[in-house]
Amino acid sequence: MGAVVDLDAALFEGLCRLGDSTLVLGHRVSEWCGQAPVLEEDIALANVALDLIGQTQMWLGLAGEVEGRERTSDTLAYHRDVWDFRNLLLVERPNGDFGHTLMRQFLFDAWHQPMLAGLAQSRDTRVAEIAVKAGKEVAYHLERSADLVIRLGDGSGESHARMQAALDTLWPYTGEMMVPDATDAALAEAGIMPDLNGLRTTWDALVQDVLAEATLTIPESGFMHKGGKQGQHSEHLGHMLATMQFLPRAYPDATW
Amino acid sequence: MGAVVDLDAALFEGLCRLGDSTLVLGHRVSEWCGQAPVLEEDIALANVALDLIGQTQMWLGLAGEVEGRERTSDTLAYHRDVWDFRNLLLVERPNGDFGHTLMRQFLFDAWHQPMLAGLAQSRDTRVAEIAVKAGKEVAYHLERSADLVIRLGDGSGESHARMQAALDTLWPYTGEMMVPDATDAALAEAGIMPDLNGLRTTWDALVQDVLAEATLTIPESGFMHKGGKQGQHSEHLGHMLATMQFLPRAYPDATW
Amino acid sequence: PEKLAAFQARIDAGEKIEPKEWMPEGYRKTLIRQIGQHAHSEIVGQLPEGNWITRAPSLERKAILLAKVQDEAGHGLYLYCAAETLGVSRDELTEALLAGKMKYSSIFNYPTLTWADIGAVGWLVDGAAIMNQVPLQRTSFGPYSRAMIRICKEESFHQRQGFDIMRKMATGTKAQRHMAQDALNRFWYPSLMMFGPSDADSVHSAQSIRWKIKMNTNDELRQKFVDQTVPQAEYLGLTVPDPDLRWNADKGGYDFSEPDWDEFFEVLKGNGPCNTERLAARQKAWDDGAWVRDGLMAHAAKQHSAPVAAE
Amino acid sequence: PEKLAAFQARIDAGEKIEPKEWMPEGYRKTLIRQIGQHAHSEIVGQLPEGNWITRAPSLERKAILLAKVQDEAGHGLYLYCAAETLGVSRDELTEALLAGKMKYSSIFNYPTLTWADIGAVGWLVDGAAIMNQVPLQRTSFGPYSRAMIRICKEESFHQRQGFDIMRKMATGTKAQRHMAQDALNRFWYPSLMMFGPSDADSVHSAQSIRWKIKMNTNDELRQKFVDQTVPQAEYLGLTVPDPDLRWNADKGGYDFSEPDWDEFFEVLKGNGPCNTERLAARQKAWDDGAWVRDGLMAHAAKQHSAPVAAE
Repeated sequence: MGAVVDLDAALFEGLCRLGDSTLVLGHRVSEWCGQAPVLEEDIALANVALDLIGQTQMWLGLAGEVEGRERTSDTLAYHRDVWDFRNLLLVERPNGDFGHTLMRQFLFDAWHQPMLAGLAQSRDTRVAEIAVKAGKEVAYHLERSADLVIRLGDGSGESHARMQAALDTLWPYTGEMMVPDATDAALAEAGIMPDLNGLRTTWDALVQDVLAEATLTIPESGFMHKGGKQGQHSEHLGHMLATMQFLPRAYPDATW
Repeated sequence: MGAVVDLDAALFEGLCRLGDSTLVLGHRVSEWCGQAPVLEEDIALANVALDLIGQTQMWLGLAGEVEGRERTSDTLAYHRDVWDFRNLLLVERPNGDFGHTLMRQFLFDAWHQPMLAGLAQSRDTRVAEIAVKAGKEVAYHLERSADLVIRLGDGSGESHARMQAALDTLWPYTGEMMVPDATDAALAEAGIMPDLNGLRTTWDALVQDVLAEATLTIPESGFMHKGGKQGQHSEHLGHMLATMQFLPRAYPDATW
Repeated sequence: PEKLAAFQARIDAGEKIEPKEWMPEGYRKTLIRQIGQHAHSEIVGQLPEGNWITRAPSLERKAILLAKVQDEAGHGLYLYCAAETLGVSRDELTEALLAGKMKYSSIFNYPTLTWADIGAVGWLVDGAAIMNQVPLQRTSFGPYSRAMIRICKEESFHQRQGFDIMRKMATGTKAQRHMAQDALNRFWYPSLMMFGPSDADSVHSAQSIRWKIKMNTNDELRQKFVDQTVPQAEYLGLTVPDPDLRWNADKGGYDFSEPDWDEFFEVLKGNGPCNTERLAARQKAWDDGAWVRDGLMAHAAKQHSAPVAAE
Repeated sequence: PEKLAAFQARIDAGEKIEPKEWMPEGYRKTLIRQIGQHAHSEIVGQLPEGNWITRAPSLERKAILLAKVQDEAGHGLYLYCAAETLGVSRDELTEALLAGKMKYSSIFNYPTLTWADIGAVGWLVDGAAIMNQVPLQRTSFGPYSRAMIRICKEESFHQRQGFDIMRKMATGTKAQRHMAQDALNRFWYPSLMMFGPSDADSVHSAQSIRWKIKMNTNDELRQKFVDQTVPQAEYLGLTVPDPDLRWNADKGGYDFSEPDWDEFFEVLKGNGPCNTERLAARQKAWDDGAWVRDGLMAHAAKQHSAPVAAE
C-alpha cells in the first residue's frame, strides 16, 4: 500500500469493487429463479437481481470509461478471471437455504444503502448520479431484507434457528466491508467515495437494531475474512465465473 | 437417416458416442472427489473416473484421427458445444445421492462391458485394441457396481428404498443404449461395432439377475428418453461443459 | 334452467360475470381448471428460462431475461388471484399441481439447450401464448378478462425481445446461426401443439365457447400462428422444419404438417423430456420453502396476539 | 522404568517397535495423534485438489490429478490402518476430526484459486510434506515406517508432476505466468508453516526425537526446504515473495523471513480462509454416507445370519 496512489487507478479499483459486488450478488440471487419459498419472493428476488445487474452496468460502464482502455461493462464482466474481480467475499457466498440468502442480502444491504448515500455526495458527479439512482432501489432492498430477517428471526423455532445459523456462518465475511485500504483511503480523501470507517457506525447501529428485533445473537468471535476487495477470493468465485462467462468465452467473435 | 452412410463419418460418430460417454461419466464420477461415504469408495470412484478419462483419450484420439481434420482428443473434449456431444443421456444425469451414482454406474457398466466385448471383435484393429484394453478395466467396474447394488439393495430398509428410487429415476434413460440408429446399423453391418440389438439380451439378463438379487423391482413404465447419441441432450450437459471447458475456452492460446 | 338462460343471455350480451354473482358450477369448475393451469404454466415456465439467466451472454440480455421471469411470476400472481375469486386458494392449486392433478402447458417440458432457445421461447412460445390470450381479454369472467389485459401487454413485449435474440443469432456467426436453426427445429412442432389437438370432436370446447371461456377453436388459432410466424422465419433466413409447408392462395394461409400428436399425449401423460425434473423442481421449492412459510405465519400470529395480551 | 530403559535401548539400537510389543503410553498416544493427523491431512487434502478436477485444462492433466487424489485416499487408508494397530478405529479418528479434537495440516485451509495452485500444491506442499516424511521412513514404529516408505515413493512422483505444471505455466502465456507467480506468492509462507514453529522451546519435540517419532527439528527441515526450493523458483523464473531472501555462504544456506506465526496460530484455531468449509465438507460426506455404511452392515449381517438360520 504505497503512499502515492494514482487517483484514476484508484477510482477504477473503487468502481470495480462496487460493480463486481453487485454483479456477483446479482448472479447469486438470480440462481433462485423459480425456486423461492413463495411466489412473492420469486418476484422480489428477480427484482433485486435485476436492480443489481442494472447497477453493475452503470458502475462497470463508468469503470471502463475511467480506465480509458475501451473496455465496456460487458468486457469487464465477462473477460476477467478471478484475480481481477474486486467484489466483497460476502456476496460470493453460496446461496445455502433461503435464510442464508436472506441474511447475506441484509448484511450487504445494510452496508450498501449508507454507502450509496455517501457516494451520492461524491465530488465526481458521474459517481454521484449513479449512486442516487441506485440508492432508490437499494432503499427498497434494505426495507425488504430487514423486514424479512425480523419476521423469520422472530418467527417459528425452526426459522429462528435457521436465521441464527445463517448469521453465524456469514458474520465473519462482513468485516471487509468497513476496513479501508490505501485505495479506499485515497478515494475518501479526494472526496470521491465515503470514508468506510464512518460507515461502520451506521452499519453497526442498523444491524444491531434489526438483529435485536429479530431476536438473533451476534456471534462473539472477532475473526473476519479479508481479501475480496484486493482480488483474493474463495474457491466459489471461479465456479461462478465458469458458468457466467461461458458464452462470451466460448464464442469471442459473437455479439448477442 | 439416409440409406447411404459414409463409413468414416459413421465411425467418427460411433467413436464420439463412446468417447463422449466415458468423458461425461468420468466427469460426473470425479465430482465425488473427497465426498464418498467411505474411504474405500473415494479410492474406487477416483479409480473409475481415471479409467474412464483414459478411455476417453483413446476413443476421442482415434475419432480425431479418423476424421482427419487435426482435431485431438483435447480439441474434441474441450472445444465442442452441447449439440456436438454424442454421449448417452444416462451418463449426464446429475450424481444425486450415492445410490443414484451407483445405480447409474451399474446400468452403464452392464452395457459397457458387453459393448467392449463386442468391440474387441471389431474388424477395425484400432477399435479392437482399445476395446481390449478398456475391457479389462470395465470388467472390474461392473464387478464392483453390481456387488454394491446387491449389497445396498438388499441392505437396510433405507438403503433399499434409496436404491429403488435411484432405479425408478434412471430406468427411462437406459433404452437409448440398445436402440440402433442408421449410424449404429452401418457400423454393425461393416463389422466395426457390435449390433446393439444383440447387446440387449445380455444386458437384460445381467440387469435382471443383479436387480433380483438386490431385491429391487424394475419399473413397469416402458417410456424411454432418447436423443443423446444424436446430440440432443438434457439441460444438465451445458452446465457440465461450462465447468469442464472453462480454462481452454478462456485461454485458447495456452498449453498446459 | 331459468337462471341458466339468464346467465347465458348476459354472456351473449357481452356482460362480464363477477365473482360474487351467480354462475353455473360447470362454468366455475372450467374456469378454475383453465385459470389454474394458466397460472401454473407461468410458474413452471420460469424454469426453462431460469436455466439460462446465469449464462446470459451480456449484462443487457441478463437484465432483460430477469425482467421477463419477474413478469412471469407476476402473471402467475394475477392469475392465482383471479382463481381465488372463484373460491380456491393458491395453496390448494399448488398442491393439485404437485400431486399431478392439474397440468401446466406441456411446452415447458422441453429443455432449453442453447441460448437461442431463449430466443425461440420468446418468439414462438410467447407468440403462441399471445395468440391464445389476446381473444381471452374479451372472456366473460371479469377478473380473468382483466388479468389477461395486463398480461397480454407484457407478453407482446417479451415476444419482441425473443425475436430480437433470434435476429441477432440468425445474423451472427456460424455457430450462432446453427443454434438459431436448431432452436427453431426443436421448438416448431411443440409450439404448434400449444393450441391443443383439433377440437372438432370435443364437446367441452363447444360449451366453453358458448360461455366465452374459449373464444376460438384450436385449429383457427394454430392457423393464425403459422400464418404469422412463417414470414418471420423467412425474414430471419431460417427454415421451418416442415417439408410440406406451402402457401395456399385459396384459403389465404399456409398448409402445414400436423405435429406428432402421439408425442403430445405422451408428454401430457408425463413422458416428456423434462416432466419429472420440472415437477421435482417445484416440489423441492415447495418443500424447502415450508419453514419460511411457517416462520412467517408464526411471526404474524405473534403480532396478532401481542396487543391482545397487552390489554 | 526398567521396561522404559529397555524400550529406549531398542530404539537407540535402531530396532522397530511392532504393535503387539510393549510400549509406553506416551509413545502410543503421540503416535496415534501424529499418524491420525497425517491420515486426516491426506483425506482433507483431497478437497483443494478436487476443486480443480472438473476444470483440469486437458484430459492428460485431469487423469494425472485423478491419479493423485486416488493416491492420497490410498495414503489415508495406509495411515488409518497403521493407527488401528495402536488400538484406535478409523471411525473414532474420523469422529475426533469432525469434533475438532484432532487436526489436519493447516495448509489445506488455504484455497486453490487458479489452475497454477494445483501446480503449487504439488511443488511446494508435497515438497514440504516429503521433506517431513523422508526421515520418517526410519521412524521407530514398524507399521508407520512401512507406510511412510510406500507413501514417499508416490509423493515424490506427485511433486515432480506439480513442478511440471508450474513449469508449463511459468513459461506459458502472460495470464499463465501471472497465475504461476500468484500461486507462489500465496503458497510460499503457508508452505514454510508446514514445518511448524521453531521447536527450540518445545519439550514434546525433544521426547519425540528421542523416541524416533520425530527425526529432525522443524527448523532444520524448513531450512532444507528453502534451500531446495529457491533454486527451483529461479529456474522457473518466478520470484519468491521474500525481499530478505539471500544466500548465506557462511551457513551454506539461504537466509529467509519467518512466516507470520500469528496467522499460523489463527488458522490452527479455525480462523483460516477455508477451515469451516473443509470441515463442513467432511461432515457432509460423513452424514450423507451414513445410510450407505448402515446398508452395507445390514447386508453383511444378513449374510452372516443366513447360514445360521438354515441350520
